[in-house]
Amino acid sequence: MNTVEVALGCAAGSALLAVLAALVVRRRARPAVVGTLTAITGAAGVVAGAAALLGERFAVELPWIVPLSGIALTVDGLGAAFLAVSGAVAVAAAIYGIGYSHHGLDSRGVQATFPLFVLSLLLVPAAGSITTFLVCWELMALTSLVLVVSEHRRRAEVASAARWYAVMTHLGFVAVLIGLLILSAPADGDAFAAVRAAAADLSPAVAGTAFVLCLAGFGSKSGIVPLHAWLPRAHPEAPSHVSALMSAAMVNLGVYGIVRVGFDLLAVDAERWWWLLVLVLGAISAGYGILQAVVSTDLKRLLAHSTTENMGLVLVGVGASGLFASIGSPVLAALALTAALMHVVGHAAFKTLLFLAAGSVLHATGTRDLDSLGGLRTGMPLTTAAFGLGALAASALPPGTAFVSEWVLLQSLIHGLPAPDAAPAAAPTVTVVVLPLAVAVVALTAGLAVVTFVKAFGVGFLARPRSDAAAHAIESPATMLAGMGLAAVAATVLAVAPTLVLPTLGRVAAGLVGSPAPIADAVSVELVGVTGLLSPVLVVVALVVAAVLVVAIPRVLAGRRARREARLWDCGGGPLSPRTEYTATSFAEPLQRVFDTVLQPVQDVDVTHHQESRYLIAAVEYRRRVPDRIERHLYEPVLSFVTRWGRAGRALATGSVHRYLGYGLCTLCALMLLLVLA
Amino acid sequence: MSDTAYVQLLNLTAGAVLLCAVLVLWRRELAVIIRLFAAQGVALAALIAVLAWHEGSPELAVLAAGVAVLRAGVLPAVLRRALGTAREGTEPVREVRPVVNVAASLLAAALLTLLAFAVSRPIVELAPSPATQAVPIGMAVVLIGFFVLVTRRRAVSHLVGFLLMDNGITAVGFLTTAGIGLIVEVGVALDVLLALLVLQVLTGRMREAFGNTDLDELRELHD
Amino acid sequence: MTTLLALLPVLVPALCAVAHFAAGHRRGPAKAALPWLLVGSAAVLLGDAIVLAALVLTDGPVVAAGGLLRADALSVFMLVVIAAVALLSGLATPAHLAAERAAGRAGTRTAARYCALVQLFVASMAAAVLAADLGVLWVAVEGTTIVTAFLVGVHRSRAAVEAAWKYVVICSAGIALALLGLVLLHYAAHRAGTGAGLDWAALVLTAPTLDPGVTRLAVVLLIIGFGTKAGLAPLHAWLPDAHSQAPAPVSALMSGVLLSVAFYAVLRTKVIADLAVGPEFAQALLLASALASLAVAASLLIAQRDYKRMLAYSSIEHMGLLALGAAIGGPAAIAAVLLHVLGHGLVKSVLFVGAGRLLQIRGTSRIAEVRGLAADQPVLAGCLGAGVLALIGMPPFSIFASELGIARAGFAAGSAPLAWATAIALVLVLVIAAAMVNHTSRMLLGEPGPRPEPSGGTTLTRTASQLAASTGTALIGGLVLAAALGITAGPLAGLLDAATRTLTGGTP
Amino acid sequence: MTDSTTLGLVGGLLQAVVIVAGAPLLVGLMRQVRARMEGRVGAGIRQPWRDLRKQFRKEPITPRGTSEVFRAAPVAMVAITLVVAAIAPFVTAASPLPGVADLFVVVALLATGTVAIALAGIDTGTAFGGMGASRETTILALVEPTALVAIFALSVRAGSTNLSAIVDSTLAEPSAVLSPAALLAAAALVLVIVAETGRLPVDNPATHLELTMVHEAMVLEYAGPDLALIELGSAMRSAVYLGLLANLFVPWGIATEAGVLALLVGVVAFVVKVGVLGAALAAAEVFLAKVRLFRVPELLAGSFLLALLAVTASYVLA
Repeated sequence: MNTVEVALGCAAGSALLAVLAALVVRRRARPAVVGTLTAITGAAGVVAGAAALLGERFAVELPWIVPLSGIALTVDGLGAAFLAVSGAVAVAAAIYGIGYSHHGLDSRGVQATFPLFVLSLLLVPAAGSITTFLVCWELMALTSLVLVVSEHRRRAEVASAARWYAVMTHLGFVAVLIGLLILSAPADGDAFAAVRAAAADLSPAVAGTAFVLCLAGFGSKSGIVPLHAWLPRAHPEAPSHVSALMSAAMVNLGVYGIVRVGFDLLAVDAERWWWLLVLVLGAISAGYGILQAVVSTDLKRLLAHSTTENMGLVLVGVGASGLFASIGSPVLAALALTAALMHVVGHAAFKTLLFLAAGSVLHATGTRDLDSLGGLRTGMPLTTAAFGLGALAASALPPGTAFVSEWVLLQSLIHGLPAPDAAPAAAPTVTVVVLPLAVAVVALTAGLAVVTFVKAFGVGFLARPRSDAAAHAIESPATMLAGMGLAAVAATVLAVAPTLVLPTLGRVAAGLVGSPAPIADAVSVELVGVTGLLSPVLVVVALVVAAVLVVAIPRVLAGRRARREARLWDCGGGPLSPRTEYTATSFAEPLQRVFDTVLQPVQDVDVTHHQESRYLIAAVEYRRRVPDRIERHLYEPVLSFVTRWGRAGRALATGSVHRYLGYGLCTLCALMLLLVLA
Repeated sequence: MSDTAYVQLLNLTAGAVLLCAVLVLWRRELAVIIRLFAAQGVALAALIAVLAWHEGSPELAVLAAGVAVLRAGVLPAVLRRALGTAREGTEPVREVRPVVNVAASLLAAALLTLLAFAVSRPIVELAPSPATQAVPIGMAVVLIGFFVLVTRRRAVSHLVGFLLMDNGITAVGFLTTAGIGLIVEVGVALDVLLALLVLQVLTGRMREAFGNTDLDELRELHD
Repeated sequence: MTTLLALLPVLVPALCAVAHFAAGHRRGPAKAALPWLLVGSAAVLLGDAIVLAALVLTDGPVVAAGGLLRADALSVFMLVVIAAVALLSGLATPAHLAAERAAGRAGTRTAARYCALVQLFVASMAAAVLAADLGVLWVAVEGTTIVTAFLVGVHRSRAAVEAAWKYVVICSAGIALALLGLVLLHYAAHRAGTGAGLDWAALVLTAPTLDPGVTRLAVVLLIIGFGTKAGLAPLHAWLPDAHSQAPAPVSALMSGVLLSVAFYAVLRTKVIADLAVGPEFAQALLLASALASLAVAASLLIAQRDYKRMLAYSSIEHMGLLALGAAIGGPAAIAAVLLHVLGHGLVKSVLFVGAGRLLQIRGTSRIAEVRGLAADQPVLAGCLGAGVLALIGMPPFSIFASELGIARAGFAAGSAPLAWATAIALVLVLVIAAAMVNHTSRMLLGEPGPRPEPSGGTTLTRTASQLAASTGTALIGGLVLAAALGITAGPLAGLLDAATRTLTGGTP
Repeated sequence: MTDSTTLGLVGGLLQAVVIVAGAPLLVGLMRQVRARMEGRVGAGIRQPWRDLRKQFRKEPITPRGTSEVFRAAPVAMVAITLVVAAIAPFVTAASPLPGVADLFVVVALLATGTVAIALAGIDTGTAFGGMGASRETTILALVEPTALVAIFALSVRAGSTNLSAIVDSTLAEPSAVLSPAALLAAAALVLVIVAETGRLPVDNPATHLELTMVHEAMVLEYAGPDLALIELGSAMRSAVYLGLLANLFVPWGIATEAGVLALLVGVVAFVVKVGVLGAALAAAEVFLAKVRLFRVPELLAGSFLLALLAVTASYVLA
């Protein structure tokens, strides 16, 4: 009996215990008991994942569960990475949930579903057969759907978000289902091993169809454009700890699916166009997601858009990796895949932190609208610090979490072009065009992410409060802070000492593409096979030393004088009211104008004139909306087609018994005619 | 009896069965339609009697008598009862405006008969005999019965259409093999009778609820 | 002993029906307990089915009543389905009748007649699945039409009469085609000279000797005919009307098992057809019918306005899936089909019972007029929500496992047309799922609006709007069973396996 | 301790001192050049230092309602720039911290400094602070693609983004400086630097009209030692950027081995190069007007195109 087995057993056991507890424990104590047990589930998941990453393997078959097919669990390196990430997110979210759930989320149903959601998140990457995978996948969709609707009485948008989510997730499921079934059709049984063995004989067209279908399905789970529409709806409407789980753990599993199918089930030297497709979709998602985030003023929606962006970046890595693998540079392929995996890990840490902090704000102020927040630092210093740390991590600036993974990604991309003196045939033309553009997209994304998070943190937490609710906000309970604290620690550790996980992830990636490990086991991030060295620890140390010097030297030279507070410069007009502050909308306005053609915002300016004179203005009202263009051009035609279909369909059932019988007679005659002719 | 007489009688009765079905399409008065149906019952009974005579089977003869009682006596009586209550009302006793007009109906009947003949080829070929050669007629009656169901708007014509189908099936049954087992036969007959009674009760309820028995009124349940 | 066991499923409900009729004409304290007789007879049926299952699994098929009845694994499996759904429907009946009486829509006499008809309905379904002879099967299936006609039209309202009329006419016309098919099949068997008659066990053994030409025609007629009763396109249109107008427990029985019993006949036909004319023929017919049914269900569910009709169209969808599974054939698909029958039976009956309860509470079956149910009636709303999720194939409910099984078999069959058909079916199922989720979420979620006055003018008291314990048991029990079945088939696995073998293994 | 580590440590220290001491003089030089070309006498190149000394001695004042972010931002900005000053190859080719001397890291660190000031601008809660922050970050976001793709172009030849490696490869192959790729990349980087250091035509460092301000609008509320740090930081940023530009393309004179003479030559060469570049920039500014904020993207799009061409050229034309 190995560690993975014990830990997974523990996870399942404590999750089921949590479900039981949710049903029997009285309301007051329920969140604490369920939260603790769920945190144990998550921790067990982390242990299982870590043990498997360190080399333990685990496989079990339970043929008596799920009739007709049975269940098979297998934990390998790739699965273990995602298992550990999901578990870690679950720990933070579960602890946070203890405090957050007293906020009307302590009903039996919600509390019982939460541990199941966590368990399904852990089991998806542990699935060892197609049926198991699909069962866990749907269980994950179902439980998250139930959690999304848990606040349906509070806001009308919840029901609509849930509908979007349910339909899109089912769409994704059907795509994945068909894709995986095509893959497994020639296989003997549905275990991944059998599918892998049989996939080699698939014709390119069939394999391509299967891959594209899987890509669509998994991509929709990851919020990849154009199947992203549900994500900015459902993630914000879920309770915040669930948002964290969805945005930091669930979306990852889409990536897991793509990697599993593309690198594992199908041969590694898969065709180039798939990976180009993955890369392009990733790049589009990254750019489009962050543009939407820049102009969002809803804090949680902004974070959801940022999830799309980050998953896009991950897919850029995955796509680049496949591209490198297909042109025969496994070292770069492993590097790019490592970057993608690292970004998944880092994103999980900071997105958990950000969503939990946003939930804390929502809990304290009752609003997610950045335009009416601000000045939270006074009332909620710890939440502010947590969000600030998350924002730094998310904006890909050193010394932040995302910087490390983006650095590795950029390194793999820029090394994709061979040195000029190499043979020109070494790189196909497509990479010469694609790689610089990919770098540019990653860069633009990073830049816009900076704006987004400066806006979210600066406007949301700094300056002066823009509403009474924000002015009177008080810090959240200890459990919520503890949850945030865990995520903050994770984000910090990943930022400062990424080599705790990077070489391991590198080995996982290397195993998938068949290359030596791309990252050396060292304190610094040292690339193997290509030149590249980054030492986040030294960056931090250098910055601290420099900061000490900058503070100390002037004091030594110029002497120390007491700090005094003074009025802001108000142009002599008296104390400034919050109405003169810059809002999130106005902050993003320049970028919105720059990207006018992409975003196509809808703006209305209503000018009310004085009654006496048309030359005097009483009020100016400015409204701006940034509708999702892709939604308008892709979803609306589909929706209107379905609506027309539904309306036309009614003609089938007019109520006329003659018509109904006529269907039968016509069919009978047609079949008889066919019989006669055949 | 000589073989020619047998064949002629068989063809005659079978032809009468088909003729009655076609005439049902032609005529509009409901009372006449019911009478035609009764006539078809007689023709059917005669057909079975001819078969019984030819095979010298008393069992078949009893069945012929049963068919005569049921299809020429009981069922028309039930139909007449369904119609009878209508007479007291103000509703028309004619098939005023069928879904497909009479001329087109007759044309359709011709086509359906052709189709029946074409589709019955394997049946005839399996065991060519005077009896099986008349099977297409039974098939045609089934199709015409179905056609009546599809195109006639009055409840009573609907019932007749259903019973025409049943007559056709009975004809096919007797022409192909000598019965399909007594229990099943009785069960089938009972089922048909009960279905008809149910429909007759429903006709009454329809008259209560809608004021007439025009099936076009039944358009409330739709999407 | 075995004869008695095989006869019990028909006899017990029939005798109970007599008891109901008798009691309906007398006055006395026994009245209140009358509806519980339904539960009792269903329980007996279930127990009998379990004993029969043990017997059949060890000793092979049981023949009784002079060869008229014959119980093999498939029959017993169907018997289990009938009993389970009858039990759920029976549990919901007392509260349903009480509410109807309270609303003045039913008297004691009606209630007794209602119970008696339901018992006869169950008896004829049991007879249908136990019949050894296709003719008897036909008689029993047509018998269900006659018995349920009055149940559909029990309210005597315009809508009820309309639904009943359409139900009887369309089903009778369809089933008449099946009779013609039987006649032709009998003719073919007769000409083959094996003396098989219509005994399907014998027919299966001698099927290769049947004349292909005649058998083809017969199979077309049988599939259209029994397909009518199973709610398969093209003669499906009676179903939404009848199921939406029938009282809730009857709808549960009709949707949950009656359709499957008719489909059972299709399955039996297919075995013979496959042996006589090759598997492609029935496959093509069933495939076309399956896709047509799914397309019809999808088209009418998208803009559906009535929740009972929504459930009815969903039944058409599931019958389409069964037809798809049957068309694919092979042990994997057939096992999935049988599991689907049971899972769908349980879930759909739960939903119809729930919908009936909803209709009694809110007085309307329009989707647009029901809002915020989860806030008012958490248990009912939870059951409806979970039921719809189960219906669209979410785990842990067994429909997920069976749909997955059908889809897997469809792709694994290795024929491109089947794979395409399965893919198209999955897309249609997706559209249907989207539509159902859309409609249901509108009813369940959000704040309840200002309560509209029930259209019937009857305002329900507080107690009347509470869920009766027995109904609650039926709702939750059915869902728990469906979920348990989706997690593990447990003791049913052996029966399922044996039943699959009767349909695919050749030797019945 | 290896030779290159010694060189790196000594050089790094020297660079930091040179840049801290020299940056205000560079600003003074640029102002002086401008003044002379505009026909004014000018305040002399030591004037910025005199201003700094005066401000450092003043009482620190914080506006009411601001948070720690406001107080920490100047320190953070100067510290970051100091780190870059120490690790990038200005005087010596070796770096004290090779794990930091990566071009991506340097660019990102400098952006972090900008972000710190932008947050401080928002933190004041005034309209001007927010406006400045919004504009500054917008420009930052739009510059990023150009900067990174230009780095890509530079790194193709060296096979690395490590600054020392790039400098070494240029030293090893001097003709590469005149390759089309390098020229295009240099042009792109010039625009990046103009935008990042807030010079004309993107931003006018000498403006007194709040509505046209970008950088200055953010720091309006600073006074005393805080303002001194901000001013010093900005000056150091200019020096660092110009130094990077100089040494990435014209690295000659840089010390490649430890030795007093070599280091001295390195310092002189660096001072001369930066001085010349600064003077040229100031001279060019005389003939430029600030473009409208919404024309800046066009400018940056142009520079992005140059950078992209540089990458393609480095591959296709080399």
